Amino acid sequence: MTAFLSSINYNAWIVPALLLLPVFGAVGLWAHALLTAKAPADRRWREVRILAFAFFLAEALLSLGLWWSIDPAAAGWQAAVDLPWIPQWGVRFSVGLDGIAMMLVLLTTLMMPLAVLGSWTSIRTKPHAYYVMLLFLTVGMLGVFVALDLVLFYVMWEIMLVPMYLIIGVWGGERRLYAAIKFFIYTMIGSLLMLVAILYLGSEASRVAGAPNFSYDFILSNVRLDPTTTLWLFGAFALAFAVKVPMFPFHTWLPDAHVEAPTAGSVILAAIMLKMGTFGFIRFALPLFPSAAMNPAVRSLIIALAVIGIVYGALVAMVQPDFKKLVAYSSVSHLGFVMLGIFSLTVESMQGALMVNINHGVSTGALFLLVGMLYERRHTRMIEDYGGIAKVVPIFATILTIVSLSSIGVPGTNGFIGEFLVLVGSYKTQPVATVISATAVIFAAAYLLWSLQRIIYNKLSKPENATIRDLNWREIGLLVPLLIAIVWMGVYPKPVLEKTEAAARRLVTYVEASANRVPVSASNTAR
Amino acid sequence: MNPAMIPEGAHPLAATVARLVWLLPLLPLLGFLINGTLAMLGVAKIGPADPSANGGHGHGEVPGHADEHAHDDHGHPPRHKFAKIVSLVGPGVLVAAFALAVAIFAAMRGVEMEHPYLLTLFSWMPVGDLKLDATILLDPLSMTMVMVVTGVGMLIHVFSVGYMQDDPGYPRYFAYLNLFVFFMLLLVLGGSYPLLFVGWEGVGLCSYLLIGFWFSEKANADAGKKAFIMNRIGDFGFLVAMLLMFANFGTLDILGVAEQAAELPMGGVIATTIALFLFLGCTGKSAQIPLYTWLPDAMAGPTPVSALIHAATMVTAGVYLVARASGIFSMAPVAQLTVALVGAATAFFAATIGLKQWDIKKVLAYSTVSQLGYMFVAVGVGAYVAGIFHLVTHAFFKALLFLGSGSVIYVLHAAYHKTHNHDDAQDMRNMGGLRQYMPITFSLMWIATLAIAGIPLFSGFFSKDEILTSVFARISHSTLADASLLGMPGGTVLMIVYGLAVASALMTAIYMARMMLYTFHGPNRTGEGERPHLKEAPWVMTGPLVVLGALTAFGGWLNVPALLGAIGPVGGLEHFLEPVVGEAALRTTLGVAPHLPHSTELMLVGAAIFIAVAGIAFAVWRLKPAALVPRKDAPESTGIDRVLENKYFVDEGYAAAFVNPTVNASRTVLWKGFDAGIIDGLFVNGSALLARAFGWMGSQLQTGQVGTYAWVLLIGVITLLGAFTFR
Amino acid sequence: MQANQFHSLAYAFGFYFFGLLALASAIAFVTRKNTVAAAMWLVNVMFALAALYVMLDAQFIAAMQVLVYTGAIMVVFLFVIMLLNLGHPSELADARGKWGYLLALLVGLAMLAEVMALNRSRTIEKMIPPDLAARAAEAAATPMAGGIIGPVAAPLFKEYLLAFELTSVLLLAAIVGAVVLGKRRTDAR
Amino acid sequence: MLVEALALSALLFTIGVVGVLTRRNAIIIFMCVELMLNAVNLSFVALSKLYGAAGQVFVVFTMAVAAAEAAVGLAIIIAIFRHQRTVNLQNINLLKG
Repeated sequence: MTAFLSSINYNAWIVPALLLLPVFGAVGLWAHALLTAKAPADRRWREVRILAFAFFLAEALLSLGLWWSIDPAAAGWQAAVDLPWIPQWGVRFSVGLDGIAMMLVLLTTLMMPLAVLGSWTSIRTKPHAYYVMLLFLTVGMLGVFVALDLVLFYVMWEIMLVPMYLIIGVWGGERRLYAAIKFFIYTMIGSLLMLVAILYLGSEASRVAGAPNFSYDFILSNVRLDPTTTLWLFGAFALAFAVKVPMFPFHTWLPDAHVEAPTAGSVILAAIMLKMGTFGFIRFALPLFPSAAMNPAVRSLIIALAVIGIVYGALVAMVQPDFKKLVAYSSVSHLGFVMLGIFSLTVESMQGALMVNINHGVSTGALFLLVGMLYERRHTRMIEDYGGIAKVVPIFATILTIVSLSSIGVPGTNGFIGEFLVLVGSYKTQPVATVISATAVIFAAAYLLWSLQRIIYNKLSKPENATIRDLNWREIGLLVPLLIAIVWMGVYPKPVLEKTEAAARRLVTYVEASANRVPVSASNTAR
Repeated sequence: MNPAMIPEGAHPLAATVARLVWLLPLLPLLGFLINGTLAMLGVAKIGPADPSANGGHGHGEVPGHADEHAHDDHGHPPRHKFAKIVSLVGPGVLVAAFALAVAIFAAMRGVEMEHPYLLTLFSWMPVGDLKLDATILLDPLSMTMVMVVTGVGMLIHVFSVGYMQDDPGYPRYFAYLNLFVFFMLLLVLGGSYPLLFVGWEGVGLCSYLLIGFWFSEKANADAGKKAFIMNRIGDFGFLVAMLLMFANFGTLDILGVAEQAAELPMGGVIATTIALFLFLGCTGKSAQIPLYTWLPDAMAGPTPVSALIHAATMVTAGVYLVARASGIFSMAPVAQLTVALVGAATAFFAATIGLKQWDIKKVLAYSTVSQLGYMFVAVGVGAYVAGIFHLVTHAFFKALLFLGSGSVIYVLHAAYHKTHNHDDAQDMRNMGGLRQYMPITFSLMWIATLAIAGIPLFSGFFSKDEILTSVFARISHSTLADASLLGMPGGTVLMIVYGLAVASALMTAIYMARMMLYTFHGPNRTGEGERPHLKEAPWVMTGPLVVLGALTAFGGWLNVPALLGAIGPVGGLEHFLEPVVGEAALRTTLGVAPHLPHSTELMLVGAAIFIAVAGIAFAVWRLKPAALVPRKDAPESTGIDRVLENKYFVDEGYAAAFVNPTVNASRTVLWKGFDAGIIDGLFVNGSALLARAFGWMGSQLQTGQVGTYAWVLLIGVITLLGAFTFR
Repeated sequence: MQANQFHSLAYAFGFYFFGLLALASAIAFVTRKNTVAAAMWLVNVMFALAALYVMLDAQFIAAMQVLVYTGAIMVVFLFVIMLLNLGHPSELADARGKWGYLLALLVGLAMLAEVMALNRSRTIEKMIPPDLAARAAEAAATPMAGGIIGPVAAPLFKEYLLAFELTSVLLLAAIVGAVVLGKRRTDAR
Repeated sequence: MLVEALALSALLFTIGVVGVLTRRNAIIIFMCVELMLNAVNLSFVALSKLYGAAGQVFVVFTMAVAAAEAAVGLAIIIAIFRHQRTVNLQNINLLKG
């Protein structure tokens, strides 16, 4: 496989190809919309979804080669491409991957077709626009993971905002406008500060280089800032990422956005977009400002917020009457684990954080898909409207149970591996926070099993639930890959862990080494 | 002990059938996959391509398979269409596993087992300093457990074929049961704590699924959920213990940890903390105070499940864990005292509740809690062999008791079914005089009762006596006696433990005799209509009972005490387990084998026998089965009876103290108050409101009157000019 | 600035005469109720200003003032006033109350005061080149090259050519806009 | 004469402002605006003696703009009058959204 990929020079063109294919897809869909303008709406809808799915599938298949072509242990960026973009400002189209980014790229490209399949029948209004939005969203998300130029990164970061805003605002539920605007403004406030920080970094870099420069690598190795500035810049970056993660107390956009978004929107939000926040911390906030991130006060603050998020998210999830909201709050809890893992800064916890990242994408994505399927049948997300449906929809109930167990973190599923590694690693540096976080294993079981019981167990008390139809082949087919991932990563996580090991280790050693370069007293007086 | 020192394959077992040990857990897993597939095939009805097109709007039509489970069903339900294959596969994999286990056991008897046999299957979690492999650890301790799990498991699987035959969820049941055995084997064979934890949580999961097997009843689903969450509280402890181990030892392999633990200071903080957190895990899994309340509720599951999971195997995992981690526990006398004290307290407390239960399975459940307490007393005082010994004999007699009660319930249920009666088939007040209808079950259950009560020569006598003797022996001259718990000298604690253990032995004899009297003796209290239908359960169910009866009667010969050396080989199990727990046990007793004078030992044995006999005699003397009335005619009990019948209101107390405040605080304070109120209401929507307020103020200036605009413009001009002028 | 290089009595008289005339006409203009009368007073202001332009050596602008403002713009105003027949009493009572007047007067005075103060303040001083007096003298002494129009035309068609051409576009747009706006819609109602 | 010209310019401008503020007749207000433009023109011309002919060029542009403004503005007034039968600005609040 590796030989074949290098024979077609795969690494040289894959990243631009992945970014361009969705754009071509969008053009293709637009052409379809123009060509079939007179056709009956039903036919157009049936055709466009197949067309869109084909593009997403092609994207996924295309990206699969990364698994073999990327050498996770190599020091430099893999599959890197560097082209001039806006030479006057020194902005370059500079992209590349390491093990961490590769896993997230694969997560994105592989989740997207499933998300499309998940909304196969539910999106009937303006289908062309919907799929075009999904395609653009893909570009933005992939762009964030591959960007190695700060301006390119920012552009991609904002690009993905608009399609998601429209997906929620146009195809969402009853309070979609409220949710969409909340999502947009929340994210925007954070990212504007980040823009300021990026511009500052760029100007510093330009001063050092003598020419405009926004290159990540250049800034990383050449720009040296005084502690106060570092703190401010870190704060600006951290706020943008913290909103996206979302960390407590910046999380309240998430339940609304999740609840109102259509199924595919929720899936993408949970599975991929939340990962941008944590990825941002890993790729930018930590390595660029190690002294600020490792400043005892800052670090304790973030760890504290992560721990609060873990416990708080779980407790609030427990009392949600709306299943989608429950899953949304559970995301707050899970992402808290990721943040704890990242800021504990040990190889184990970092690896665990990356694992939780992917696991959360898989299992929460699957949960949202399942909720969407149930919603399509009964048009309610309220837990109390169900009960006892395991007898009516046994396949659904089985899959929901397995996915919930994964989300709870039962050993044998992927959820356990991630949480366990985070806890094991974090305990070395943050024992108290880790022990508090570990209580989430109790709360997670409480909220998911309780809701599981109220949805699929108990007596079948509502007659309208007796006629729900079980999953069809399409739905089973789209869930099976997720189930395989859940079990595979739970039983044999080594291949995944290997991909990110080197990058995680590099990050940890780099941050530790650089944080110590600035004496602690200096960073203390900076406060 | 160092695993690194023994190259793989160099172990004498590597050349034997033991290298197939990985097949042991795999066989039940295979059974699970087959049965699970059949279960899905049996119920699955693939939905229409467009889910929203139809369904969800119709009313009234209830699909056939949504009927209530067989136990509430009136027409005789047809056998499941895959029943034959399932009956073959489900118990079949267990028979195969048991056969393999016997073969490995035989191989193990043939070699010197100084070192455990490690078989690394694949690299599991290689992360940073953490090098976790999926390793199977085969040593006498895990072998003993494997024999119990596969052996008793096999018998219960066979029993289940009869017990569950009419259930519509038949394949699902066997799928869960097989999965349980898989995880249980993983638990006992896991070579590292995380792998053990996988099994540990996996059995909890299967327990959850099986307790809630008839999930259409809310009570059953509740019980399953409660079991899982209670277990998770314990698992939290286990998890923290693992974190501590990794942080302090840098490894999570069982052998590596044991090796490192041996170098810790005696009674140090690290060992004590790890041991206490591990024990928190045990209190969850093995239903000890304060996490025991799930086990009685777990009786909501099918009775064979209660026998297998909630009596013979899973709940004893905590005892196994303490024995497995004996290296750590023996370094922490304070933790050991805690274990022993909690065990004794649980034994006593559960026994008092058991005295007044009317549900036959609840009596057995509290008896199980009580007996588990005994085992913890044993492993707590460092008598690991005694604990494991009691674990084994308890697996025999408690499985027998549960399966026997299962037979009774099955027969009674079938009778009620025929007469369309809806009385409780588990309430002893509805039984009575079953001796004449079910003579085999009757006699076998008496054997088990005598065993659990501690009548000599039955298995329970040996193990229980060994526990009591061990506790007594350690009151002086042991690390425990030198330590102190909460300011109380260890010797005193051990005396309290001994006293509680003896008292619970007395109560055990009483409540077991009470159960037998009410169930099998006296007049028959089933209705006239049901009486003709009462008969012995089919042989597929009675057969396993007979085997268990034999084991119960003669299981004591596994480890005959030196005192009774005349009747058989002395200390078989002791010698077998010596390589695993011997070192740790000796550490507790300060390097010398505990030894009591012959006379003292004889006195202790005599006292134990006296207590057992006295208990049974007291029950026979005081309890009058003839005076009982069926449940529906029974008066409300009062006073201490009521407290005991309601289990000291512990469940209600927990609900009021922990569950409800957490849920209510989460809802009102955290969600509605903080999340929706402060963050979202005040900050998020508040800032939006502020912006809108400013916007509204601005909009009020937009009168549309050009004149006003001119005024405003001019004021602006004057202000600007003024700013320039007076700068 | 006290040193006035180019004064003669007649010049000064003319300057003050036309200045006061412009002022008086302007006051009369804003106080007339009758629209036509107001327009005529405004025409008067413009003529007076044209005269001032001549005295300030901007003869070309003065001509333009008369031609464009007085001749074209004000005529259009008058034309519209008459077209709309804005003579009748309800339209005449258009001024605000006396508080409005007072306030407007105050605002006006305040602005005037500010402008005057600004003239004397350091801000303006900084803007005035230090060699202002010398330059003024020099400007007075050097005869204008290219006659009267030359100095205006040269920058207009060199530096400001683009702006000048754009003005034509603006005017075209204004014409089109005026036609569209003024056209009576045939399809409406 | 420069100071006098600038003072006159300021006075005329102020009169124009006061007119805009006090009158309600759209045409009069419009004419007040023209007066203000003229006042500014006067400043330009006066200062062009100091700074060169660019000031006069600017006056030419101002006139062009004023012409365009008058054309469009008056057209608007006519359109409004057709619709509302008044040019009293107090009765017109089309700007209010």
